[in-house]
Amino acid sequence: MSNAMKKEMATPQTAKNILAIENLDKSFGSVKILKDINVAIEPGDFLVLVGPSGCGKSTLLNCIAGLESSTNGDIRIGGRSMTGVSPKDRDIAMVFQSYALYPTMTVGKNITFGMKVRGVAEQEQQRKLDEVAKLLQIDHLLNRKPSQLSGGQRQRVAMGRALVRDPQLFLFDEPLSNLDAKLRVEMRTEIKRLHQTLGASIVYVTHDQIEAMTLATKIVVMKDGVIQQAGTPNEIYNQPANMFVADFMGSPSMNLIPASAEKQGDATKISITRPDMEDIVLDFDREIEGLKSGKKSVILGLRPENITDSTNQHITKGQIADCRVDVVEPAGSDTFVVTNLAGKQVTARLNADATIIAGETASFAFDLSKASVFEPETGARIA
Amino acid sequence: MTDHSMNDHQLDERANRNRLMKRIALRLGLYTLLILFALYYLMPLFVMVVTSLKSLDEIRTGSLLSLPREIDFSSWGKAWSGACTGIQCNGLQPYFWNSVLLSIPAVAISTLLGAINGYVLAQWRFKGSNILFALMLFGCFIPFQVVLLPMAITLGALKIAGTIPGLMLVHIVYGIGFTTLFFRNFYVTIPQELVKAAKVDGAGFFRIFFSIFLPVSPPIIVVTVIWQFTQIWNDFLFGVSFSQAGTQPITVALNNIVNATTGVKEYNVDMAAAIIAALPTLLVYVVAGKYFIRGLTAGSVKG
Amino acid sequence: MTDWLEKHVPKLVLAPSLIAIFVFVYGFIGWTAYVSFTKSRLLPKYDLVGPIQYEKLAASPRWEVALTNLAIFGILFILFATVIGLILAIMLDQKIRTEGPLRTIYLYPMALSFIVTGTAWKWILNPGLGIESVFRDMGFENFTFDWLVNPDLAIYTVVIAGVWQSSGFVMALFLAGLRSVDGEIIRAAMVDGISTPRIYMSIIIPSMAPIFLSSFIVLSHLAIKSFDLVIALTGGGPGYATDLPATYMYAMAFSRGDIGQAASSATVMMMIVTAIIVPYLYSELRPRHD
Amino acid sequence: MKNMLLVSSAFALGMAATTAQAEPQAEVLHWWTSGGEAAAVKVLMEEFEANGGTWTDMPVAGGGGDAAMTALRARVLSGNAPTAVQLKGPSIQEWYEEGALGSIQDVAEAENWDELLPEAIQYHLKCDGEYCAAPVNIHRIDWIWSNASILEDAGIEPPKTWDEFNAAAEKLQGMGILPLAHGGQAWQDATLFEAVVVGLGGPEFYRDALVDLDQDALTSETMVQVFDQMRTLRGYVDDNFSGRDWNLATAMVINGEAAFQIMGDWAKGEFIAAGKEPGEDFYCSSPSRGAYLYNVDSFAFFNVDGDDRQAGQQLLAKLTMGKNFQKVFNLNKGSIPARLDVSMDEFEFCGRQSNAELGDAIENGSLLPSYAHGMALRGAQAGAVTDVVTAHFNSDMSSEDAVAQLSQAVAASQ
Repeated sequence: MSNAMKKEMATPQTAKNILAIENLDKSFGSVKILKDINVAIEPGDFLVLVGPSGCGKSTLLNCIAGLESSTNGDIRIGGRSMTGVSPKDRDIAMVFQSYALYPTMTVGKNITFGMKVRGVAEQEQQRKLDEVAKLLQIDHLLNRKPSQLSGGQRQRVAMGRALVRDPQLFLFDEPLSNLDAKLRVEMRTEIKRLHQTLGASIVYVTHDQIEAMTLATKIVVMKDGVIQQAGTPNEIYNQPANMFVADFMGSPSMNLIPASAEKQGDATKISITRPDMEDIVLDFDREIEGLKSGKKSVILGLRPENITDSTNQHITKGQIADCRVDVVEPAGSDTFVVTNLAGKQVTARLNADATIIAGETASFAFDLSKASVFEPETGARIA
Repeated sequence: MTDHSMNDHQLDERANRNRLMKRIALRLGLYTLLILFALYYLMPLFVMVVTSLKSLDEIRTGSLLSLPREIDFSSWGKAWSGACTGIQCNGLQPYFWNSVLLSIPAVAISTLLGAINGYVLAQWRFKGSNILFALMLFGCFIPFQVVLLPMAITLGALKIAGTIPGLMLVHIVYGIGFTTLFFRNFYVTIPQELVKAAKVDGAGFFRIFFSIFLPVSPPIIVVTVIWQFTQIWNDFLFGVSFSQAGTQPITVALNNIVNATTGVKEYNVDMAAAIIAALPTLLVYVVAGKYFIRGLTAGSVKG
Repeated sequence: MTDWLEKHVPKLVLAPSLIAIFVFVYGFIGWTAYVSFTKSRLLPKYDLVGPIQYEKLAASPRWEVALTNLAIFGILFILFATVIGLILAIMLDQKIRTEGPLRTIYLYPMALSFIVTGTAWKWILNPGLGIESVFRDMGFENFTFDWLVNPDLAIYTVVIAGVWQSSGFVMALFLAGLRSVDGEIIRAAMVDGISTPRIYMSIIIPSMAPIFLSSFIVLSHLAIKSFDLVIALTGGGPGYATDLPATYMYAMAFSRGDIGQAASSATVMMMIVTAIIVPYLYSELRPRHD
Repeated sequence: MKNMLLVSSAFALGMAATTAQAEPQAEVLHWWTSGGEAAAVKVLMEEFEANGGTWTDMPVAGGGGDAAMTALRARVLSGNAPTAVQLKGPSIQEWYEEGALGSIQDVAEAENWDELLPEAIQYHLKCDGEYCAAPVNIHRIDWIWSNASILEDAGIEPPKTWDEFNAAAEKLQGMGILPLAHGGQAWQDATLFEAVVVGLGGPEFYRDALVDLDQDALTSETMVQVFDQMRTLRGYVDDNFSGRDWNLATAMVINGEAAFQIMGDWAKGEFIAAGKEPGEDFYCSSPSRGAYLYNVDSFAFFNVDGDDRQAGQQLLAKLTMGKNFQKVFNLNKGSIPARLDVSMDEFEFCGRQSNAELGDAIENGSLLPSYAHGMALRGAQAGAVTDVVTAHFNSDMSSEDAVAQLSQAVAASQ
């Protein structure tokens, strides 16, 4: 019933959707790699599939590309069902983690190989090659072999190979993970710029949540072959659907503090027990699902930036509590402070000029307006 | 104090000199050992060459390991074009061409098949492909004497008994295991993404093989060709069993010269013939030996 | 149709080779196993008579010698070819100026068949003609090297010639392995002040485990197949002191006209091969996590 | 696909080959590949071609015909048997029993072979009463070759019994001369053995022991003595004999390094090639006391298709028994003609002696097939005997043990 409903809702959208994945399953023998995947994006969207290794994100990308076949379900690209359609006929282009440059061909040949296979006229090949080479600033490298290029240059060539295709959909499989930190940031910006100038539709796989946050217009977080949450970066960051998403996205990651919530009349209080100090009791101004009255164990999710220095002038709605400081980690623009609540390490993000000393007690401001509350058993978000 | 430092300095120098001496001694030992080994490896060849240059009288009377008193090349000419391999006394020459005719296509076909099998088994795996690979590999280890008789029956049934194509088929079949192993182990080191990229680019199975995989394969092709050529050129057992008059390979002719049973033995001709028969493989090793090691380095030794 | 074709191209491409292997390897093994239960003499016959060929085999002192020889020869041949191959590879890896020629010298025996080198080896090892007589002529009156003619030691001369032929190939494998060892590990160890022999013993050699395995397989298949080596060097003699299963099988099938007996010995040989190869194939091909 | 291509092209080739010719055709599998041998067979080829035939030579040397037998088996199994094959002794019957041989009785009757050949030898050539093979020669196996100058220096006559041989050998050893040149290969050990058996036991014992494999004979006291004599002979051989080719042993006698060699008459060729004169520079004598161990080479004719090839068989059979070929071949080969009416005038001393003693042996009924050269026993049985003989000769096994093993091995091989 619910599947049918979903389909009904999805169908009218397909005309507009550049990519629609419906009820996709994939298994190897008895092992299920992907379970009931439903994703749709519109033209110009930058979809990032993110999750830890083994979550099935690369398999999903391969299914989209037609490099692997799905067990059940349908993939549509540009409204056309891709069942039984081979990769070359899907009007896609793909960039790989290892770049997968053809080692014996020059850069130019690498880029034009696809056109040559498809029988594009020589002149047209040359024109597109020049265009792309200029765009990516690799025109001086065209006669080199891949082995004579640096990592960043290879990355550009790989993108060039995808760009000449001018496809409906670009697929990127962890394209930046073989680069060093500095290059990775540079190339990230480059990809973002390309996306903006070309207005291309992109599906991008990464395990790096920062890449996901910075690049995506839409993020799909996956774990064990199941979509945990799909949404805009903002939604994913601020309203994580469950504890997994909350923990996976953001750096440093969200503090997940065991606590208990209590309904006292109209007001809701959340208290954190501490063995050596008195409990912290905080007001919470939203409804918690399943808490009508009485007491309930919950997990309180608080991003480090929502725990700050109580002396911070910008605090408006913070509630103050004293905590012992375990570790102080100055990071230039901010200072991270680690303390201990309910037996868990909790990170707070303070101003760089905060004067705080490890081993002493300091007072912190807790901003619960952006807090999440999770059900401890299932990990699902309940507020 | 100064005395001390002087001593230290001298000690240092002595230590340095000692170290240097030790290094030189080590190096010397190393080269000596290497040369001793080289002598061990060269000894049979030396005996063969020396004997081939002696006259029959000298062989009968002198020591087999001594240098020839007079160098006599006549046995080489005789081995090539005059020694009796039966009623005909045309030397190895006609058989040499049989072997060439046999081994070049057989090496080429078995290498190509190995390449494409290896390509499938490394890059286009399917369910059960590993088991199939294992089954193919097992074929490398079958002792050839075991298959002689059933092979004879089969070749007869295929109507290619005694022909060069028949002999070629035998060599190809029993070469596939090794050639597939070489190529498969080489191709597994190539990232699978290459195939994916090419698929997305629109290339099919054969296009990917011919324009991407084959061009990266020279190192392993060298290894495979050397291996197969050596095997096929030197084969006697299949050659003697599955050839007939007119299709016999050079090893059979060499055997006829060397292993004559109840006639007068001409050892100088025997040895010259042996060296002539071995020349092509020797040449391959001398010329391509460098690439052989390089090819092995390039992946065939890795699991 | 074309889709189906496209999807199954890899299998179709593999098919001819597979069919060939199934017929020419497994079919023939099956044929041999079948014939081993018949009383075939000069030509194969197909009337089953039970395991009498195996009983005969078990009772034959010559077969017993052949099996013992295979064990002695196999172990020593594999051991020495590996050790010598490794030593040569390590020595050649010390930036030797004449590496090219030396390498070729060590490798060339692989290019020759024993039809070619058998006679030369026979002379070299023969006490009256070869090494022994040369040393005696040089004045070492008591120098003795008569293994070839001593029934208890003759099998060791087969080892010498076998090692001569194959150790170069093993050297090539190891040399290739040494060349692909990560130089950084070695530099790190050198910085740590570890001596060169120590680096080889505890870092480089262990890292070449897969090559040991490869060379073991190549050598064991050579050992089992060893045939022309024995025929050319000793002809199985003195007596039948250097018979190996392969020469036994050949003698039965082709000079004795006892194909049933030959088939039973071949079947036993195949079982030995299986016992060695299957564990290797299993370890080589089981799914690995990279 | 590829295999199909190979098959069809080969097929086409085969077709072309069979349809092109109509005259007599012969593909001959043999292992006479040395210079002298080749020259000898060449005579036959020339006669064959002079009679309009086409001779295709298929030589396979090695291991006393082992390699040729391997090739033959493969050829027969693949249904592609050669026209004529150098075969001998019981293996002719064995192949006949496998249904592989055809008959040449017509030729034999027309040429009157029954009159021309010794009866003992006819027996080998007939399959179920019809000729299926044609003989080319008679080799004598039990020859003692001796270096004339050594014997003269020592004052010894060429030995004619084993006792004489032992006495001579002792004397030579005393003088520091190696008595016996021998090559330690199984077939050479067996050659010694059969000469000892016939010399010590006589023709009857030889026939019982090595032709009929009679257990009483095999386990008799005489057989123990035979092995004792083998042990004695072992004492006359140098230390390096193992694996030595027969011709190197012959060279030792030629060069005066040893006094005697026991070997078939092909050894003569080596002496003559070294420029030695029979009866002057070297002697031939037999320890067999009137008996004669023979080895007859022959061509056996396999079942083949095609008129041209069958015609080839008829022609080849006829020419093989022809007087001229029998003479020329054997002059070259060192053996003597199989047919008895060939003039021996052109043969040298030892050949004439061989022929004379052959006549005597036929009369005495002491013409015996050589076991060591595959005339007396089938392969498996001969092999079983040889295994014991060579094991005994190359170890310190006692004669009694050897006899026990011999009887066991023979029983197991039947």
